[in-house]
Amino acid sequence: MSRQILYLAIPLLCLFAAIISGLLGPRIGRVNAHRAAIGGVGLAFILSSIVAIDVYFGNTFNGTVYTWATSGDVRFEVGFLIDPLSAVMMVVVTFVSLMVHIYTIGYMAEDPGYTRFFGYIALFTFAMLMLVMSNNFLQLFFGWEGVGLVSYLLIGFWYERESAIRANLKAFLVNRVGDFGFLLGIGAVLALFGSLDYATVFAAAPSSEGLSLVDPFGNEWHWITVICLLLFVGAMGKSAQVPLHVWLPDSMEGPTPISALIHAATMVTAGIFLIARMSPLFELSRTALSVVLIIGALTALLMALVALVQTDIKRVVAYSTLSQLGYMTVALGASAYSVAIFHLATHAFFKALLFLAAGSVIIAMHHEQDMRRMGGLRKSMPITYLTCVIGSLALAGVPPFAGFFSKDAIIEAVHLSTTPGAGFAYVAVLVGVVLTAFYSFRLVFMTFHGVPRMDEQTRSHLHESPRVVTVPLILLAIPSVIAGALLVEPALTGTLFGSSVVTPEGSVGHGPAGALAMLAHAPFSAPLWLALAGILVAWLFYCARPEWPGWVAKRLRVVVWVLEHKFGFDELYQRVFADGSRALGETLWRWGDRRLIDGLMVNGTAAVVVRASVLFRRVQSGLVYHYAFAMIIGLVGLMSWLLFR
Amino acid sequence: MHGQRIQPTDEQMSFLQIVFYIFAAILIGASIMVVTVRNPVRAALFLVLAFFNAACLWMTLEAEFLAIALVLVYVGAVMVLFLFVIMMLDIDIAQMRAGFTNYLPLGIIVASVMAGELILVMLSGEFGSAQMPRPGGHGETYSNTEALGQLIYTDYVFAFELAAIILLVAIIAAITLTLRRRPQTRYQAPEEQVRVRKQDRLRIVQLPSGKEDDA
Amino acid sequence: MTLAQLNLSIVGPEIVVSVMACVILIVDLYCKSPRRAGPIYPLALITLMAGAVLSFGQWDQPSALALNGLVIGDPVAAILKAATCLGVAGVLLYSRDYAQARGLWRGEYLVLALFGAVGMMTMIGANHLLTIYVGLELLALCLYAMIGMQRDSVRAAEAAMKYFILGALASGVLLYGMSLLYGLTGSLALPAISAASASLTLDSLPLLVAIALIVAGLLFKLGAVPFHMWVPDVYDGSATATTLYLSAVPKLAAFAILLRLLGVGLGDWLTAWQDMLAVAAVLSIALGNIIAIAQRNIKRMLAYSTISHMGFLLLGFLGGNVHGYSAALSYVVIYATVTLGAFGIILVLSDSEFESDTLDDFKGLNQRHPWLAFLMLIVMFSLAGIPPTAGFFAKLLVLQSALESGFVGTVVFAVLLAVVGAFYYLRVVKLMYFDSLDDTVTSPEGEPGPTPRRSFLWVLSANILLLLGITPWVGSLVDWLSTALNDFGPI
Amino acid sequence: MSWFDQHLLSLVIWFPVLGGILVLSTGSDRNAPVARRLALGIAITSFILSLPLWTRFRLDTAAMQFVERQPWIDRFNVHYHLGIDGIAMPLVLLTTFLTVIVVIAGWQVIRERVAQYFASFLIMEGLMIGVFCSLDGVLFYLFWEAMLIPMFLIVGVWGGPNRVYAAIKFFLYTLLGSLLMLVALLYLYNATGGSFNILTFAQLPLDGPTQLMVFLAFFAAFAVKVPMVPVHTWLPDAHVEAPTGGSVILAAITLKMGAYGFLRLAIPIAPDAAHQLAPLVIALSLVAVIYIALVALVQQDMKKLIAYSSISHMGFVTLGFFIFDTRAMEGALVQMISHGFVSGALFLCVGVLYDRLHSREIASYGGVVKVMPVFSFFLVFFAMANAGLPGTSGFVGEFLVILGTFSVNGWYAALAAVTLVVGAAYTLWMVKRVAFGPVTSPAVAQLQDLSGRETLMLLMVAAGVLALGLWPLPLLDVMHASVDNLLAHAAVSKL
Amino acid sequence: MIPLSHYLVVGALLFAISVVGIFLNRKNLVIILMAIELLLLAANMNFVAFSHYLGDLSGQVFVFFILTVAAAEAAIGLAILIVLFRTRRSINVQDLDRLRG
Repeated sequence: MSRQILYLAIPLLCLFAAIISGLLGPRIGRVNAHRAAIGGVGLAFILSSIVAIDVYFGNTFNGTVYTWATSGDVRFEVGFLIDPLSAVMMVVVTFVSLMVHIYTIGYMAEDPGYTRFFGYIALFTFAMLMLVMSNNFLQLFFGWEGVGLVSYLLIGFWYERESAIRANLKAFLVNRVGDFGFLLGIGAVLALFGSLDYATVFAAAPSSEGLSLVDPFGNEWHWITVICLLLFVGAMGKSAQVPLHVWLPDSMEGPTPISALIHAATMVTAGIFLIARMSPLFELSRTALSVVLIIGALTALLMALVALVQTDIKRVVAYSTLSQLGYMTVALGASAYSVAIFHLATHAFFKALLFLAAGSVIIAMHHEQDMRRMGGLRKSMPITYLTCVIGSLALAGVPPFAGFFSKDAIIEAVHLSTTPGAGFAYVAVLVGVVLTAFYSFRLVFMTFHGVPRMDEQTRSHLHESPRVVTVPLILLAIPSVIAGALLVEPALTGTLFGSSVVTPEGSVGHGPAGALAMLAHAPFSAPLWLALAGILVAWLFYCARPEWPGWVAKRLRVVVWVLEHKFGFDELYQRVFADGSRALGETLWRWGDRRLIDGLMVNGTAAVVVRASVLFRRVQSGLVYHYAFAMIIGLVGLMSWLLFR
Repeated sequence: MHGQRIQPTDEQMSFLQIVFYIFAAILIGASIMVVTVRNPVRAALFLVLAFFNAACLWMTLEAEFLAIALVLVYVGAVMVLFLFVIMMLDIDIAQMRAGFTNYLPLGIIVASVMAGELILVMLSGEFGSAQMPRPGGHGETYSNTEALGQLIYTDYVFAFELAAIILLVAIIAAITLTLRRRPQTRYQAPEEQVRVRKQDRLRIVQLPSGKEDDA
Repeated sequence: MTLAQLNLSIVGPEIVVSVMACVILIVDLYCKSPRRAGPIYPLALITLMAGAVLSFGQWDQPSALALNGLVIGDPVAAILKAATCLGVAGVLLYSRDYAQARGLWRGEYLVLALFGAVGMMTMIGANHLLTIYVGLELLALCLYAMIGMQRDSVRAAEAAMKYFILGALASGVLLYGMSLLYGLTGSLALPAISAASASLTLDSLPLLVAIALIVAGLLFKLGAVPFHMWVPDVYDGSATATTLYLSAVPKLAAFAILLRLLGVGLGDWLTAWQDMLAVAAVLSIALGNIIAIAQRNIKRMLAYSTISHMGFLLLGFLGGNVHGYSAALSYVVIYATVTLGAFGIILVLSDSEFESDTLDDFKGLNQRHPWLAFLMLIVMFSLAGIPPTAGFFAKLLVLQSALESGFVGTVVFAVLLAVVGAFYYLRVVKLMYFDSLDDTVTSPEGEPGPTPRRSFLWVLSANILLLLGITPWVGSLVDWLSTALNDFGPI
Repeated sequence: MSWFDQHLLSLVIWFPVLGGILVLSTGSDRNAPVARRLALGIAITSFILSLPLWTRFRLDTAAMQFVERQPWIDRFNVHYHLGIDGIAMPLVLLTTFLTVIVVIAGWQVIRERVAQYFASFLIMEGLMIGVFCSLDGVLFYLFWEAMLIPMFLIVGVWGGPNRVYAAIKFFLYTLLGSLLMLVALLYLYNATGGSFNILTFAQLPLDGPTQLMVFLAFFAAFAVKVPMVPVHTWLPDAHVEAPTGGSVILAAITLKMGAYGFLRLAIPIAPDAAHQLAPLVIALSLVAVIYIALVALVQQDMKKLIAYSSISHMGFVTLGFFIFDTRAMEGALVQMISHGFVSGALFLCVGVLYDRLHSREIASYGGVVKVMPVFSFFLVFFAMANAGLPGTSGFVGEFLVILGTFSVNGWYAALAAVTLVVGAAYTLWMVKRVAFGPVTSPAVAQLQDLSGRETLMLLMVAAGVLALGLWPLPLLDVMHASVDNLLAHAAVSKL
Repeated sequence: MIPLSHYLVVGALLFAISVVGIFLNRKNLVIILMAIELLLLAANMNFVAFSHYLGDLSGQVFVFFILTVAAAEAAIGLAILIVLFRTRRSINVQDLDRLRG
């Protein structure tokens, strides 16, 4: 029971923090607001760590907090499932969140929406915790939408910026497309299993494998595949997989801490988390896994390509996030669920780091985000520079940084996978490695090296960010370096997640299992060299030979054009879905509602009646012989009818 | 009922038949003239003719009192009233015809349809001589008037009283509708007459007596 | 034959009213005074009240014949006679100011109104074709004269003339039908006619024609299509006081003769007239409601509305059973009450120079006279048959009885047209409540318009609120009215 | 049962009606403050009066509770017969609750004919409750139609520029449907051999074609009221033109009367026809969900947008009913309550803006959050609830309906779930254009944030939305027995 | 032998003529009034004939009353005609069209 209170306390602390700082913020003042928020989230982090340790010792939990609703024979409940998977997620979420909170004090110091911001991120932490701690689909969906809501609010945080409020609407709607699938998936789960409880569903899943569903058109569907695909649509939305990725780059309109917290470290990984959670189901459907794999590979590759041509510092990081999410999805598709979560965790640290570093740069540059106007910042911002390089190395997968272990494990897992489409995925992830290394160091070189390209006034004011900014950077840099090495073994051997994630035989690989072994093996495997090659090319392009990029761009004009237009997804969606549905709505309204129903049927009837009225009225001519005539005709009519009927 | 029914002989019948057809033909002809003739005075006279013939037909039906009443009431009173009004209103007859013929065909069609149907029905057999034979005539002591009177003043006394009221209403209505009080005309004022007092009628003027003549 | 056999007490109300009418005629002769209202008005009211009381006293008596079978006294007659007297009294109450302002308020007018009432009561108690005819004519003659009495009005004269010609035509048709019926059955008394149905079937062509002619005549009296054309012109042309008289009360009598002739006399030949009435009902509802939409004059509008209401009334007769008749009875009683109220309001709003008879005169009434507007609102919703007004229950009853007799299509049609009808009633409400009293209306300083007599307003309100107020007790009313028809039939 | 229990429903119905008449009697606008206070007092009292309906409600039975039955029209066997079950009870409470809100909403805004305004609402409250409580056909019809009169006046007297058209359209549209229902009721009366008892109707064995006709007649009435496509066009007009309170009541309660009618009359009386025509109704519902949502997307007028959104949401309700699944039906019922709160609240929000700027055009606003943060908080909150965000009441209904539908037919569920996207699109796009962005005009810059009164009323609704979203169990518990009973009844063919 | 039907045919013809006469006449109200008299005559004709053939006097009594009423009716009709003429200076049927629509 006391544990239950502990579990309950973790999200609720964040919720209270959110309410106090967000709703009461204007009353209690800025300092108290951030104190409340940081206090709440910090306490949540500490408690999460305690829970994690507790779980490590085998004290898992699965229980109900309260019954949300009952209907028919189904009970909808709110409850917690505390197992290694959720414990890891809780720690990651609360830690990154805490860091972001602290960082925000500095980053948002001058913003009028300071307290509101704290309210949002604390609320976000609450929702994310509800998501990861859930023991059923309903609560999962609650958290899922909750984070979506906060993401919406935060992207549009600077509500006066047209681009921001466009982006947040877009993010919400694209996520809703995912939720569309997700909700139907939940419906399918309920229809098949009669319960939304994970444990019940997973227990029943193997026996339902052979069931199929016949739709009204006579097509036969494999139930589990239907469920998995629908759930994956949800994951695609949240984890920004192609083709539902379009919202994530735009979400960079939000303040940078948000980009770090939500759009890099936590929320976008919810989809990955979801599929890892659902691993017992996905394992039953090869079709679904194959789809996951291919979508993931496509995302990893295409987004990395787009990242090459971005000039906005945050967008580079954003596309890299997309690409890395693709990696995680690939891992899921290869049934290497634990690897995916492993990458999720390491990625959370170094991506948050990169974002915060980028944010630090942006503060220094007075909210200038274009890398073409930066350069040579390393001298004035040493800490930022250093931590950024660490993050980039981790991202590029250079040993012994965290990213190396997780990414290498993914590549290995794909290599070993027998899921249809694995061959393509393997090529994609290998190419991705080069590209990742290239664009991440392109960022580093363009920003911190070379000649300064900013205007005079900005340059004169350049200085390192305050401590509230740099401390989180440093704190995040530490796990970015060591987390991989620490976690790789338990993650790959399955001890980290225990039974909470299915680890099919041979999915993770029988290669070197320990961190040291992996490091030793690294020089003999392709990824390391590919990464280094990428870094080298970046150095050549942006430090040694700055004229090359322009030359290459000229030669590959078409390619660059395509990449700069991000493969045309945005335009397509804008034209087809946004404009299309508006045009359709307009047509339906004008023609359907106004012309056909109102014009023709409603007012038309009225008009006919009025016309008839005017017409019949003329019969009443006022002339008495007409009246008499009518009477006589009526009489003759009556008589004839009676006589001859 | 008074008197005995007497079966008519065939000769009488054939004579009656001739009389009937003659009067009926005149009646119909006169009626047609009433509604078609241009001059209202003539129309009224044709109506008088029609009434006379109708009265004769009624005679053949042994409704002597009604036949007499028809002539007395209608011809003697109502038609005179009609003529009186026609004369009084002095209407320009010349323009009274226009447009009449336009509607005549329609009128003829409607009339013939209606008359056709009615005649068809009347001749449909229910009222043939087989179904409803002509009853014999009444004896000489029979008085149609007396029989009617008996009925009217006993069985139909309520209707009779109502008829009286109707006539009263007609009187009131006709007077109120047509009586115009011209300012210059002098009327009796019964309410004033009743209310009158001696002082109003007779003013006693004290004349000084024994005065000398005015020159 | 003794006096007791005549059963004179049954015609007591008629006797009282007609005798008093004569008395008033004489009194009027001697009390004429332009300044004082004179005693005739209270006398007339007292007479009518006495008539009502006398009639009402008979409502629980068993049915009985009087005056050698010319007249029948039964509960329905008692109720209708009482309602007639009360209705006429109401008419007189409402008309007074209006008629005085127009010089109509003369002894003759009151006397004619009373004689009209006698005519109506005669029709109500009729058990014989002759009684029906005489009563009908008595009423009709009074009405012609009353309309024509507004001698300086071109419109009134025209209305009187039209009514006269068409009314006479209808009487002729009715008479002709009666003559055929007489020939076929050999009798003029309704029970005897009814008894003839044992031998006389509908194969008889003359019978069919007789029925057609009689139905046509009755439909004219009701004002049902296609014999309706006099209604709007007469309503419109008459002085509003007269319109009130001829629109409200005679419908009771018309209902009664319909009931007597069709229900008793021709009751066994139901199949012959049922369909005719259905057609007439449908046409009346349709035409009345549709043409009313185009009206700008509220009197004409109400006239067309009357036509449609008579269509609804006919629905009650379709079944040819007591159930339906009682529904129709409720309908006609409620209808008369509504109509009294409607014209009553028009009368209140009119003053000596101003005829408040166009729709625009009702604009913004809520601002001028919220109470009157509210009353008019009730009237309009009652006419439209919207609950909780009494008009709804009236419709409910007749629709139910028609449905019970299997006229589903007719009922659906009627109901759809009721929606059309609702439109023009709503328009009046709209004018009163939604529109404001703007420039179009004569009184610029928002002068309150005519101020009706307080007592008058009380009566008017009571009359109209009755429509709303009976809702909780509507059950008792309906039950009561239907018990009146419990032992209805030929004696 | 105590005397109080036996007459509680009558009390809840007639107290506000009599109260309304009392308010009316305060007369002219000079007494406006008295009228306001009196109205508020009556509204609150009737809300409190209605609370025992919940607390004394027995969850374990599907039978009618708080039954009151007295003969009314003997000749037709009409009874004054009241009673509620788990379907009706929440709607009664919703009505009494929202009337309080509406009275608060009209507090300062209505300056002309104040007494008449509040009286109309109070009278309407009683009549609407009467609809939910009636167990007699004539009584039901009486309340059903009588309610039109005050609504007609509210739209017409205190409405916008095009109010006359809207009011008349509203009235006639509804009347057309309900008269057909009247015919059906009369028909059933004859068929039962002389009873207007709705519960007797439900037991009446009817043959197939008859059921079809009866069902269609009811359908005409209820579909108009709900409203379903294609007889929905009165709603945007009426909503737009009505004063804020009118829109709230229209959206929150009157639409529910139509949906309620399906459950109380159409389905139990003609279950076979209901099953037979279910595909049609479902198709219309789905059309409502998608077609209307698309139409809502392009509206330029906030009220119109919310009105269309209402139609779309009511599509969910009818969908849930005609799937004939426990979850779907309960979901639909929750959706009814939730929609009452949410759409009502959105109309209140629009009203708040309208009171300030006298424009409902979306284009007139922009950047409102800058000057009205508290208001914008509520606006976003209710918008999210409208978009069906979990944790708000809007989610519960949609969720249950989609789940229930999926278990019957996945494609229906998929089509219904489109609302997740489009529903969010139109709602949030409106919010975006109204609340966010740069402050567009000096008029907007002058706007005052919510007054205490406005905050209070929005807060009350928000509390309801949140409570229902986080813990719908109590509400669902009320319904279980009745819904199960209804579905069991509908599952048994009468043929 | 004259059968009853022949009298009835006469009555029917009178009825048809008078009825048509009422609407055929467009100029003179007086003639319409006369047509009405004819109409009543048609009914009377039937009554008298039936009365005779049925051997029942009540038909004749009816006719008696019809005659009375008809006289009253004629008086009132003519009175209205005079009123109309005084206000309108015309008894042309076609002029009688103020009230319409």
